[in-house]
Amino acid sequence: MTAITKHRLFWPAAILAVMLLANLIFTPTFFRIELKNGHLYGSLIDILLYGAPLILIALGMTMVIATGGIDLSVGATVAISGALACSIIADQPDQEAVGGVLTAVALALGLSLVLGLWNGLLVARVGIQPIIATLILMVAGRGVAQLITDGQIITINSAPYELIGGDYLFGFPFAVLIAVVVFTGTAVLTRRTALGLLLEAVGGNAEASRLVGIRARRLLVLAYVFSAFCAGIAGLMISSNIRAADGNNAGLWIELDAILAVVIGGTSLMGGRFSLAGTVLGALIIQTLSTTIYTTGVPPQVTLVFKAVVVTAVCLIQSPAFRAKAFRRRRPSAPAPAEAEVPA
Amino acid sequence: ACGGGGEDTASGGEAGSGKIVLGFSQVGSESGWRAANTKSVKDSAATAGIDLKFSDAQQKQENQIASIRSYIQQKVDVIAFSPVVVTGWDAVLKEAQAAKIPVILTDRAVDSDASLYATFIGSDFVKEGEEVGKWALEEFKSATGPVNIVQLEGTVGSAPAIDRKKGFEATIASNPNLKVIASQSGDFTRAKGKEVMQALLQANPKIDLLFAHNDDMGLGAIEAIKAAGLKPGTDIKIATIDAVKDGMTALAANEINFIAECSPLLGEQLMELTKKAAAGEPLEKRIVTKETTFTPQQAAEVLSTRQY
Amino acid sequence: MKRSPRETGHIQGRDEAMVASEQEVLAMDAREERSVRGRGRLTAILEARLRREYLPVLVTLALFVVLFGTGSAIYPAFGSGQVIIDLFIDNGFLLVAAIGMTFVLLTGGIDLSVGAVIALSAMLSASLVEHVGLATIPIVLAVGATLGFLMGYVIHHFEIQPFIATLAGMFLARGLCFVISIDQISIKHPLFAEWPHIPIQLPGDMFVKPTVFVALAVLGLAFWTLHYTRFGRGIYAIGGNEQSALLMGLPVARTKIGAYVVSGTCSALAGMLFATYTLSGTGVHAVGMELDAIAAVVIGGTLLTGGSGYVLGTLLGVLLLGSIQTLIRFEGTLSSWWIKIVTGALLFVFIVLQRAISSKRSPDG
Amino acid sequence: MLRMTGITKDFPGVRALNGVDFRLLPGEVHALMGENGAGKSTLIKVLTGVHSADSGEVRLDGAPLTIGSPKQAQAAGISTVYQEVNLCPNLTVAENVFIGREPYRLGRIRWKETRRRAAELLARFQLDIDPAAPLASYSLAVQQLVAIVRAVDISAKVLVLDEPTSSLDRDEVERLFTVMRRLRDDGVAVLFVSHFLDQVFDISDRMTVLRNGRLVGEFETRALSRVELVGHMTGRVLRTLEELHAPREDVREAIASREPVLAARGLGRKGGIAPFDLDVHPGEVVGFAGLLGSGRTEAARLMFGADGADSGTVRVGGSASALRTPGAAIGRGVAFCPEDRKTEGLIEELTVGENIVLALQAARGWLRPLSPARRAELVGKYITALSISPADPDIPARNLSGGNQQKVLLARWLITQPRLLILDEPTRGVDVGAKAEIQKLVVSLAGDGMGVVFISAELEEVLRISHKIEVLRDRAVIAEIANEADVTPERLLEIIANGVAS
Ligand SMILES: Nc1ncnc2c1ncn2[C@@H]1O[C@H](COP(=O)(O)OP(=O)(O)OP(=O)(O)O)[C@@H](O)[C@H]1O
Ligand SMILES: Nc1ncnc2c1ncn2[C@@H]1O[C@H](COP(=O)(O)OP(=O)(O)OP(=O)(O)O)[C@@H](O)[C@H]1O
Ligand SMILES: [Mg+2]
Ligand SMILES: [Mg+2]
Repeated sequence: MTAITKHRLFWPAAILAVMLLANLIFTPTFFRIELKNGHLYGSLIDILLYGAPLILIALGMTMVIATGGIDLSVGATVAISGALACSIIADQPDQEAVGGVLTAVALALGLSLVLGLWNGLLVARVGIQPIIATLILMVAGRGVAQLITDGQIITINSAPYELIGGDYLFGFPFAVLIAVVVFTGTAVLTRRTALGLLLEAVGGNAEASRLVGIRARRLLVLAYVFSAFCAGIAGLMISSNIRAADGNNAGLWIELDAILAVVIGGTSLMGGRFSLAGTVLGALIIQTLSTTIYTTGVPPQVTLVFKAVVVTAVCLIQSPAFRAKAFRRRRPSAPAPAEAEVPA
Repeated sequence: ACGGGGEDTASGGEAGSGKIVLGFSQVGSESGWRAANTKSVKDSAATAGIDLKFSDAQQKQENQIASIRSYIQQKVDVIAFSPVVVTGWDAVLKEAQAAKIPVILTDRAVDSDASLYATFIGSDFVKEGEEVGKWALEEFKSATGPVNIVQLEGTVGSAPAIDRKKGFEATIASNPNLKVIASQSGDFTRAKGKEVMQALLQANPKIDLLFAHNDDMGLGAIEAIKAAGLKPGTDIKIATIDAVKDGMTALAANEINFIAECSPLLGEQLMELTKKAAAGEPLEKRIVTKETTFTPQQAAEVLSTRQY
Repeated sequence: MKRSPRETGHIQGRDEAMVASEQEVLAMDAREERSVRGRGRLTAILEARLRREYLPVLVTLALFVVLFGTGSAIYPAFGSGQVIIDLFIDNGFLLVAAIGMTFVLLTGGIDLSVGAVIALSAMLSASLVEHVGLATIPIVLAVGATLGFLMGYVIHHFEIQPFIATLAGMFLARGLCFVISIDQISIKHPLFAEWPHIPIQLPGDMFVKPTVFVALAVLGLAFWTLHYTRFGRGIYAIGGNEQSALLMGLPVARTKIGAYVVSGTCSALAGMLFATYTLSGTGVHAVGMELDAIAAVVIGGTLLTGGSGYVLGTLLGVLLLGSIQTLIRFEGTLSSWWIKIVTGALLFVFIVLQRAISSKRSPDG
Repeated sequence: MLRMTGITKDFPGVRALNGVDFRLLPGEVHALMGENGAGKSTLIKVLTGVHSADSGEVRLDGAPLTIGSPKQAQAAGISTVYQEVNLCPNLTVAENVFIGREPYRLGRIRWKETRRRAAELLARFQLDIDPAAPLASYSLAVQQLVAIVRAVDISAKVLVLDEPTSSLDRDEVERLFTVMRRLRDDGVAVLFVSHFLDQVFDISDRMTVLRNGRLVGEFETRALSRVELVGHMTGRVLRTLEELHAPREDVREAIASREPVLAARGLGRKGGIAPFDLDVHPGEVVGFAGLLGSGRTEAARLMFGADGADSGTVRVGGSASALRTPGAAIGRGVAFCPEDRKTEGLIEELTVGENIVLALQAARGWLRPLSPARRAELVGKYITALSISPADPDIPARNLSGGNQQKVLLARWLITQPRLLILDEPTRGVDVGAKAEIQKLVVSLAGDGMGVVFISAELEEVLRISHKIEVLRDRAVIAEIANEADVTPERLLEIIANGVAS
């Protein structure tokens, strides 16, 4: 028991489980998954589907946060990537052509990489504080997205493109498959190679890392590029899901949700140790929270208060300091040593 | 009050060159509707030979106030703006009045005293909500059982969202069968519209009517309804507001059943009013834009001629 | 320093040389010789310090001057004194909020709730002032302080990361706005609608408004607090190294929570200034203003890691951001998206310039 | 005066203190002794309220005392210098001395007064530093002195010094002792921790010995011999340290005739160290001797490329170039163990194992990770070789005691098998036994052909193992002397004072 509660993923997982169960009380059909029109359908699938872009962005954000940085520009990157892909597809004579869609996707992701490189160079080369370096792109990037779409919503009709974020492969949402692939890829990349260790070292103590010969700058740039890449994919997903690019609103404020997901997942904003699985759980918690708000009918005007309460509660439960204090209050007499370790 | 120095000589040819200078402060660029609105104003100004000074408040009232002040300082001939919020314009309007610059409100109203501005041209959000309400009453007048309505609201706290909700809910109150069973904000966006609708569909097995505060949310919701294996416009009736091109297309395809128009094309009317105001002619206090409502048949007819 | 360290060292050295062995005397002589040479080094250290510590602020000042010069060269009306005064009038609330943010950033924290608390305060002011009049001011300040306290408490005692705790605070404050009223409330009460708007004439056909003095008073107060009180020095100490501050016996809990209370109170005051400026209360006010505040503070030379920065830099940061806006407003032909792009580009130019100039000789260079 | 009884403190997985009794009398200097990880620092932290004890009682002047925070400890009259320098680097020296107690008048801090008083206090320690300069601009040793100045000035009843002398040279130590004696004579109880037996026997009146978190006993210093003390600390009988002797002349010559692993020519950095030449040959141990701030650290950092040099070249195995980055140096087989392990060495959050493999992994690049098995093997080997305790590679490095952290850093570099190892104060805070181990290790590494640069504030130590010694003063290398039999610490000091001439 002690071993389980001590696992770093225990609390995020427990919270997610509790939230899902709470939904069951309000919506008895919440856990039902059925086959409709040849694809899976149900609230849980929705959570995964709509959570997929957030998971992706949060994964990228995890890398950046591990280095002790932060990336505010992901929302803008989401908008730019979607806008570019859709505007290219919209200009094509045959929107259904797979080749054209692939070109659009490649160009959009390419541009995302450039944006990540830009952030990375500002942080690692010029030495600007990450929050400000990425704020530049956050402000200007949205302008760029609107420039691409001319402020309009670009609607497209392209089945191949729709697959990315809105359609199903073998009845399973393709977006979720992408998220799974990216998650696995990231996990392999960081944990099967030494990348994760080196990132954590840089985030934990930059000067010490420099003195052991880690080329921190490259890693920093890499982290920002990866973050932008994930945001780029998420941008494609979001636009594909509604078959339209909305340069104004796509990914608006998603950076805050992503950061929240990372932190709920147990990664510290100070950098250092990171947990990819925790991030995924964090993103699912946030998406479940949104879905809960919609399905249980929380009135729109108190939505934010509700969100504040839940976020606070989630963070408090996660905090060892809080649990230790709450625990001590309940049990004033000194507990046996073995039990005393539980809150730690 | 430019400290006597530099009477905006370089900042554009005003009275001297005979061209009228119009300072226009836009709310922002939050939607396609807004972009069409901006474009209309810019194009009409060019056609009408009016020198337009444009600023974008990025959704912030403080920016808009600062812009208007800056127009006053730059001594433009006429000021026009689409207020971000309804309230809080007295002070700056008084300043404009003191500087003898007529002010035209576009698109959205303010709650200041009518003597402070020259005229207000734009839609009436409450009326738009009422139009949809009236249509719903008509559409479901023969319904015997309860009619389950879900509403996709606009951004919480924004004027169109507040007013459209008010107008709609007040109108349908006359028929107790019509009941709003769920109302959530979709932030006026397609993505949110789809996501929220998907969740509402899970929670509410029987929905008869969807009222979305704008086309975009309605279009998103259509996707969600399709994903749930239902037929939009048939299994669930849909009514929206705006009448942008994508919305009209869906309406013509019978996926939406009713749209109340909210026209962004104020440009031409605005320029006429600007000229009059600059010439000192008296203006009507309230000019409602020419707006209408559309059914699928009407949509099919006008679709080819829609500009936005 | 009045006495030269050399003398002091000498006298004291003899005093304490009770157990002076021969080696010790030798070593001491060596030390004295070092102190003689040390003179040159000392001034060098001092100069280096001047440059390193105040440079970001000075660079921001220089950039501000350059920006203003360029502005007036392009648009003659831009260069007037009134435009500068307007910067203060139009950005007073941002200045006050950014000052509060400076306290928090100096401790190494962050406060994302600023914009929402501003909205909440404006909302509260709007709905209260008709009923309680002047008492609105203390009530709103107390609400801001309480929110700040709660966030600080959670951050310190439950070790919740500031980013997250204040993000929750942001949700809460903005949510409360809509709970108070979903509608927009307009303000007609003279406390907000008239008194703060009385223009005060200055020589040269210029005028200021009373709100400017409020903002400047807050600036002065903040400067005094940060540099002349134990609380203020504690804030720098915590930003330098919280663990050390604790071990040195500083009241870390009180100081850290205090920083958030200051920020909450400043946001509340900023909210009231905002209310006087916009004469309205609504939940959609001041969205994202925390980012403007953070940007202003950081451009003013404060490090987000804490412990280093000056509130005067914050003033310059606010003015710089404000003049970018003014410049764009004077330009007046940009489309909505170009405004964003140009804002971002100018931000980029200034941050990079500032960074490039002030870090000419950084150790990692 | 102060009595602690039955103190027990558990950390997850370790019982750091187990029923320890401790008493401190007024007017005595009391040494707290024990090997690395014995629990000295933990006992001090329990006393000052940083950690709360799981059980046990503290009484001050007979009255029970609950101390919840260092602040309360200070208020109760206990002032402390902790093992790792714990000051704020961003504040000025004067502020660090006075923060929390600044002179106030008319609601504002009197800065002039603060600086004046700080200058006075610093002068008492003959520290010629600018009280208005940020602390970060001074070396670790100076920072340690400032921490002491602060604690001494606060001191009311009890002064606690946890390894205050670890990076001080003997001059500074003597000055500190003078102050300690004076305080003792004024009736202050002084608690002192050090791994330097000479110092302990010099200053302390009584001592308490801990081993593995348990109390071994309390002893009168006069009645105890060194061998006995070490026996109590380690539980074993001491093997003499004197096994190591200054290397013989023929050996030195043989070594000097080899191709140097590192040859620095005119290497220097403005404001850091004047240009100097240095050859390090394979198998040679080069000692750096000098007083505080003489530039030893600066010189070492230039040889490693940790700072960019303004002038000169370094030739490491082949081509001559200025080393621009640590990476370049590591690539050529140079390793550097910095003196400030907390900020420049350890990554506290990572585990012991991860810290140990970090340099090797960085050199291999991220694409070639060590296999888990290989990693476990290497880590296990060095944990045993350096007797790092607890011997668990998976606990965060921050949980190790100071001395053990130092060993982790050593392991990190040894694992890369460098050709040249630069050690800046590697024996800082390391206990007698381990210190001897490290010295032996250095000698044996050199025996295997590694070049070593060895920096230590302890001249005896430098003399014991170096082949040649660079003497530094005022940020310049003033002499290079061969370590012949007649070179004594006294002679080194003389050279530092007068140059080689005499
Ligand atoms: N915060 C902590 N968490 C877990 N274990 C700790 C912590 N601090 C100390 N320990 C453990 O407690 C034991 C005692 O450590 P302590 O620092 O008191 O040793 P010490 O006697 O001061 O040694 P040194 O001479 O090396 O400084 C060690 O085993 C150490 O690993
Ligand atoms: N007693 C002192 N007075 C003034 N400055 C000092 C003194 N001691 C050290 N410094 C400063 O500390 C800085 C670091 O010097 P450096 O680290 O090279 O010294 P070091 O020889 O390694 O000595 P140590 O490591 O023992 O402190 C230098 O910038 C020097 O100015
Ligand atoms: Mg210790
Ligand atoms: Mg040194």
